[in-house]
Order: sequence, then structure tokens, then C-alpha cells
Amino acid sequence: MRILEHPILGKMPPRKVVKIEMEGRVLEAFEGEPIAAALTAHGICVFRYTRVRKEPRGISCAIGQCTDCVMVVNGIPNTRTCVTRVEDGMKIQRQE
Amino acid sequence: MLKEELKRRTEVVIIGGGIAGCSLAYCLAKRGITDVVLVERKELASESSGANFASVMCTMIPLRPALLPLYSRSLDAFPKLSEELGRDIGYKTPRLNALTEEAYEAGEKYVKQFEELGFGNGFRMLAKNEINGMEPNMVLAPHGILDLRGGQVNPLYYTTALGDKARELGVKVYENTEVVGIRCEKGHVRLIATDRGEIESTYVVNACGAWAPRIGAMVGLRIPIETLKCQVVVSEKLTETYVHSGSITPISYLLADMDQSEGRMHCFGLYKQLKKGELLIGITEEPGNDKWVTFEAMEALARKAIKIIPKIKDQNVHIISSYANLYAVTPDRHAILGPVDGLQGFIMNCGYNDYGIGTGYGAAEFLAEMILNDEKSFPIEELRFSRFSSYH
Amino acid sequence: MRDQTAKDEASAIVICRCEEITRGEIVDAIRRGARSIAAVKRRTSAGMGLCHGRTCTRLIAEILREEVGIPMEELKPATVRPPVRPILVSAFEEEG
Amino acid sequence: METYEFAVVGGGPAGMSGAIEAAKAGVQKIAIFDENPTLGGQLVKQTHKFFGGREHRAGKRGIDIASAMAKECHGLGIDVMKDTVVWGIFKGNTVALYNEGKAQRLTAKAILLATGASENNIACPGWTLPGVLGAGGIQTMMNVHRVLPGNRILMVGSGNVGLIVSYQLLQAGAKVVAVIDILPRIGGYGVHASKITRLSVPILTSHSLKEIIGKDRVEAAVIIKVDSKNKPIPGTEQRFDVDTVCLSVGLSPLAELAWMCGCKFLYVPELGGWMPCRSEKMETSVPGIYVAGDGGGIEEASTAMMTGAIAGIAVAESLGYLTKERSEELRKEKTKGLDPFRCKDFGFRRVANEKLIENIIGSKGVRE
Repeated sequence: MRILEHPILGKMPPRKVVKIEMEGRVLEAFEGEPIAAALTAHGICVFRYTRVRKEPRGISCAIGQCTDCVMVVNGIPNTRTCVTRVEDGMKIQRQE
Repeated sequence: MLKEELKRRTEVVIIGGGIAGCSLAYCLAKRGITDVVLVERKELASESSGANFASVMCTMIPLRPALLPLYSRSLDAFPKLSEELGRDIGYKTPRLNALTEEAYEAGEKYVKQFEELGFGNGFRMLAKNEINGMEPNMVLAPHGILDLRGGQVNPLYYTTALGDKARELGVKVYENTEVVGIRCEKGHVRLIATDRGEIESTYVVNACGAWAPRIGAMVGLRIPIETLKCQVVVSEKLTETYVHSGSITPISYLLADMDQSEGRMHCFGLYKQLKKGELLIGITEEPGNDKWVTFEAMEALARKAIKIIPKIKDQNVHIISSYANLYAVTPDRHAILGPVDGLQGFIMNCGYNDYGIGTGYGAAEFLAEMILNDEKSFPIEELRFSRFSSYH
Repeated sequence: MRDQTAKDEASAIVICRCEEITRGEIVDAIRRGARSIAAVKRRTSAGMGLCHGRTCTRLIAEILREEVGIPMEELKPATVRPPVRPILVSAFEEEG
Repeated sequence: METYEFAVVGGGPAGMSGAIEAAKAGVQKIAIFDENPTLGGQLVKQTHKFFGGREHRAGKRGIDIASAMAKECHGLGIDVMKDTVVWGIFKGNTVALYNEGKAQRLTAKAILLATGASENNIACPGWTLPGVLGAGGIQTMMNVHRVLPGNRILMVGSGNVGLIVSYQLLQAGAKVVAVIDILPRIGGYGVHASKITRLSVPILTSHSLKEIIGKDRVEAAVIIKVDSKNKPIPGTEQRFDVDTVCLSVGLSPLAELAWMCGCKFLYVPELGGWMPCRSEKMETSVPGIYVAGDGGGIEEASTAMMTGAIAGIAVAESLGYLTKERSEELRKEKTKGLDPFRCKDFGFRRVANEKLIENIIGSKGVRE
């Protein structure tokens, strides 16, 4: 859910919209925001399933330290989505 | 933390908790000799045995026949050890050595030599380009030697499993305990002094790898071991198999494959993929006695890896770690094993150069039998310390 | 009975999120002889993953303290090795 | 290889302060490296007003302090390299960088490690589920990126961070079902606590997190009362249907680079764990390597600005831009600025910092 109105931060300023593709689904995102934020705004919270135990994982630290939110971004696996910004046409996949 | 009280008297003291010391502790315990103490300055596998390339390679260049019995016994043990120790030691075969057209004949001769030494069934010359079918992701020379029982183990799991099992069988393992002196009387070793107290012992084993000369000096021996610094980088876990064999040298040492890029550092291609999926990208060698990874080594290793395994670049593989270790190098590149003339009870188990993981277990079997039977010499002449008579 | 169930539940908790190593596996390494964070790492590979143990180091230290009474001031983190963030192998390629 | 006079790792309050002070004193070639796209570190998510005096930029919100400091950096001609990871420090003060998929290196006469902290965790069943986030993580998502990761939240930990983030969650339109703390009393300031109790958020002390339930994300959390020895009391479980569990259970310094440099460390739980020992000038046991901010001990953004400034002044002195006397004078001024945050209830911070200084005396940088 996006926070459009905020008592301190005010109204969300207009931002350029780009399109990203998450496993075939085209999503709108704001230019410059991290992938993790864009996915969260669309209600996506499972970013990957673990290799051994096949457990779901999502955002944990949100500042690039825990590496739990990694996904395959434009073919690059293990990309930290909380610190990697969206670009128009970016392709994102869950990794195993 | 309160440390366990030291045992005051024992039959065998092993100094060093690497692959040499842990193998021997286990091989003794397995034979019922459990009145044994293993003393380690840091922790089990905290030096070179924990941070090496862990290749099991019988195909060493040049051929060193004296080491073959050690390999032979190690190779017999590897397939059974995981079960014996209750831990997966990560043994994976085979090992490949790629050979260029020019090196083919030398390779053939090499394999023939192995056959003549009764070690032939483990090797095969590959047909031209057969190697490319075995390793489709790698850019390799067209010929190759297949070493069927060579490959890899996980050095950390393997070394700690041996040490832990020895402890379970009754060996006393004292970690964070440093030997500060050794007392001898009338040509016999009598006791070791540690920073936590003294331990009397009939046998004292020097299994200290790169630090073996320090222990030697305590009993007046000059052990000619020098250190060679080696570095390796580690990739993230990969879902796909990039390297199929246990370990591979893309251009065999039969030809000098060295990047002499940065001063005295040499970069050899040596690759393997661990069971969990990480690629190990090795190795650089240079004289040195510290364990700090260098930017130069990481750069050299990465550049070479991309040439040999282009997929690393195409698939955007990341480096996630690196490590350095110290090989204990002897002048003739042979290990130093067995008793020392004139100093009864003092036993060498060191100088393994770059093959400790592959041969340490076999050597331990020989040494354990020797101690069990109270023999006064080591059966393989070329590996005795006495070959360095000028050092004694 | 209740204690056993609680114990089993505790054993199943993943401690190292990257390598998916459970508390049970760590306790087993301690039982075998591990007495430091590095020693646990050598036996289980906990802390060897993408995040370099940033999340689990502290948790492993706590387990060591609980299980064998090692005070925290004796539990140094394992050796830090470069790179502290994942970097592409191709990052080292020569320009051009 | 390019050579800098002063390389600063981390563009948060400590790093920026260090760079600014050094630049003001005349240090020539200064660079700040930060892996984020903007300077400010964790200030960029602080929507609340800061305490302290003028030197702490009190009365301003963290977000505004961040942009003001960033502007100052640019004005002083400091090279700011964003989106740049420092992934290693090698022998000879060599800083290894990673930017746009390329690895590079440079050397610096002095290096300031101002790498901040990471959040601690609680390992209970279900703690790895999507929907379990650190408090700082949630703050980043909602205050910087303006997305709410959940609607119904259980906050674990009643320290200042837990209380402030709970309030900010309410501001952003989420529901905080409760704040729990294993300790028998609220950890943070009363003023922060009353802000949320006024909005009917219960603060349950002597409660711990027992279990987080859910299949593909958090669906519920179970808490349990604990006795005076922090032992759970069976039968006192309480279940909350929540979609998010927020962990606010302390911070640990990110000191990896200092370990890599071979700095001497000491375990100081009062400051968050293993800390690099350093002089009163913030220089570690390895000459030329300085540390400041949370990466050198968990305190506050305001103290980070002061310790960063102290390091910057010391670097300027070491490079010959300040006389010993002038440097001493400036350092005393900044040290005084630490006092309000290291007194009364927080007096332990002073003691802990003194311990780190004591332990550096006589020690030399060792790269084993």
C-alpha cells in the first residue's frame, strides 16, 4: 500500500511512472524506487523460496545487509532488491 | 570459560589440529590407542587445512612415486569415511587434467608411469575432445587425463569430522593451547610444555604444517619448510552445474600455466563446484607468510575464471568470499614423515606442500601402524627426515 | 513431554537464514566440540552465505552461551573476508 | 591508482560530519562513499525532531538534517560517490570499491569507517516469514519509499526505536495492535511511550514473542508472559491476528571493515557488542584508520555527528592542516557536545567509551 498522504511528509509528490515485469505480470512503479518498494506497493511479499527448505522469504532489513530479499533481476540472481532501483522494462523473477 | 584440566601423562602427544594431526588422532583411536592428546594453538582446522582448495589429485607433476602409497590408502578410505565419521566429508570424483596437443605425449608417458607403479587402474587418457563433453561449460584444451578417484572433499567438514570423532573415541583434544617447549632426556622426548601446563609423553608428533619448524627448533632440529601463500575466491551458490567433475585443472601443470602478471604471484586455473553450489576459483601462489587476501589475487583469479568458464560472466555470477592459506613447502616437495634419528619418540607428520588433504589420511594410517607396532622407522625412505642430513 | 516438544520446536528454527542451518544443527556442532562461532561455522557452514553472518553471528553466540556457558566476551565473530557485499566476477575484467 | 587524502566510508551523520570538519580545516582531496543512492544514512527516515543543542542541529527532523549536511558536503567540494560499495580494505590503506558492476581501488592517507549498524533479531518459530521486518526496515519502507509493508502490526521491543516507529506507523495509517517487551518496564523515553498509549496502543511489558504463524506471510503472532527470570509462563499465551511483526530489539555495529583492517576489538555490550578500540581522537589501533558513529558503538545520530566531527578534526591534524593546539581546542568543543547524550541514565555510554580508549593504550595495529 502506498502512503499518498502523510502528516509530516505531506502529499506524495508526482513521480515518473515506469513499467516493470514480474514473472509475466506488468507492474507500475515509480522511477528510482527500490524494487522491493515497488513489489510491496503491489502487495507482493514473497520474494523468493529458499533452496533447501523451500521457505518463503521477503524483505527483512530493507537496507541491503541481510540479503534475504534477493531476486533475479534482468537475469542477475542474488540481486538485493531493497537497494536496487527499478528501471523501465526491468524483468524480475523469484529465485530458488 | 573454565578450561578442562590437562592430562598429565599420555602415550602420544600430537601437536597440530589440521588434517595431519586430526587424521593421526583418528587413525590411532580407531586402532584402540586412545591414550592420546592433541594440542592445537588455535582450533581444529583453523589454519591451512580449513582454507585450501581441497583437491584430491593423484596426478601431481612431476610424478612423485614416494607419495603414491599415501594416496592409495587415502583413496581407499574416502568412500567409506563419511559413514565411519558420521559426517558427509563431501568426497566427489573425478579429477580432470586438461592437456594441450603439445602436452599429449607427455601425458601419455605420465599415465604409463603410474601404471608401471601399480597405480594404473585409477587413470585414463581421454580421447580427443572427450573432455569437452564432460565439461561443456569450460574452455579447455582438447586432451586430458581422467583421474577416476581424485576430485574433492570439503576440507572443513573433513578435518573437523576426523578431530571430533577422535575426541568421541577418547582422544583428549586441547584447543587454544600453545606448545612453548619440549623437554628431551638422553635422546628421548619426555614432555611438552604448553601455556596451560606440562604433559609427559612417550611420543611427540609434529603435525604443525607451516609452523612445524618452530616445533622442530624446540628439539634442536632445523626443518626446511617454507611458506607459500595461496588464495582462492568463492562464488555464490549456483543452481546450475558449472563444473561437473570433482576438480579440474584446465591446462595441466605439465605445461607451465602461470600468469606472471603481478610480480611474484602466479595464478593457476583450478576449479571445482561444491555440493551446495558454490564455485571455488583458484588459485594464486606467491611467497608469503600472512593470510590476508589481496586485491591483486582476486583480480587475477576473476579474470582467468571468465576466460575458462565464460558462463560466469554471461550468467552474472557473483563473488561472495575469498580466503588465503599457507602451504608448508619442502625443498623437494615431499612430505616429512616418521621418526627422527637420534631423537626417540619424536615423529614428523608435516611438510605436505599442496597435497595434505589428499594424502594426510594415508600417511596417518602408516604412522598409526608404526606407533602401534613400536617400529623405529618409516617404511618410505624418501619421506624420512634423515634425507635432510645437513639440517640435523 | 511438553519440554521435549518445546525442544524439538526450538531445534527446527532456522538460525542462519542464508545457509538454512537450524538451531539443532548448531547444537549438534557444539556437542561434537565446537566452542566458538568460527568452529560452528566450520562444522555447519552457518555464516558462510551471502550475508557473511551479519544476521546469525549474534544468534550463534547466544546459543553457545546457553549451551556451554561461554561468556559473550570470549565469542569473537568469525574472520571477515572480502568482499563484504557480493560483487560480480566480471567486475574485475579489464576495460574494453 | 588514485590517492585521496581522506576517504570516508558511509555517508550518514558520522561520515558526513567527519568529511565536513576535515574539509573546513583545509583537507584537500576528500571522498565519501555510500552504497545508497542518497547521502544521509539512516537520517533519511527520521521524521521526528531531534533533541540536543545547536551543534546537534536540534529541533530539526532527521530528513532535513540529512539534506542540509549533504548540501554542505557539496559546497565544500567533497567528492560524493553514491551507489558505491566499499567491499574491502586492503594493506596500505587501499579501499576497494564496487560501482556499476566494476571493481576499483584507491588509496587514502586516512580512512574513516562510518558504516553504521544492523538490526538484531529474535529467532523464534516463523521469524523468517515475509512480513517479519526490522523496525528500521519498516521505517525505511514507509518514510523513505512511502509504502506500508503491512496493515496490522505487532511491535516487539519498547525502546525508543520501537516506540517512535510505532507512532510513525500510526501516522502512516497502519494499526499497531500492541508493543511488547520482555523486560518488566518500558525501555524508551516516557514522552515517546505516552504518544502511543494516548492512541490506545497497549504496551505489554514482561511479554516475549513465542511464535509467528503463517504460510506465505505472517498471519498471526503468539506472545507469552514471562516471569522475573524471563522464563515463559505456560498458559499465558495470547494470539494477535497481524500481517506484520516488527522487531525492534537493538542494533549491532557494522564493524566488518575494521575487523578486516586488523583493528583491536573489545566486547562492550553497553555499546552493542564487539567494538574497535580507539583513541580519544577516534583513531583505531591501525594507524590512519578511524571509526565513528554507530559502527564504533551504538548511540544516537546526534553522538554520531560528534564522533564523526572529532575524527575529521584528528585527520586534519594528522595531515598537517591543523596545529596541535587548534585541533585540541576543536576536539574539546565537540567532545562537550557528547555530554548531553552520555549523562544520567546514559552515563554508562561514557564509561564504555572510556574503556575502549583505555584499551588502545599501548596496543599497536596488528595484521596477523
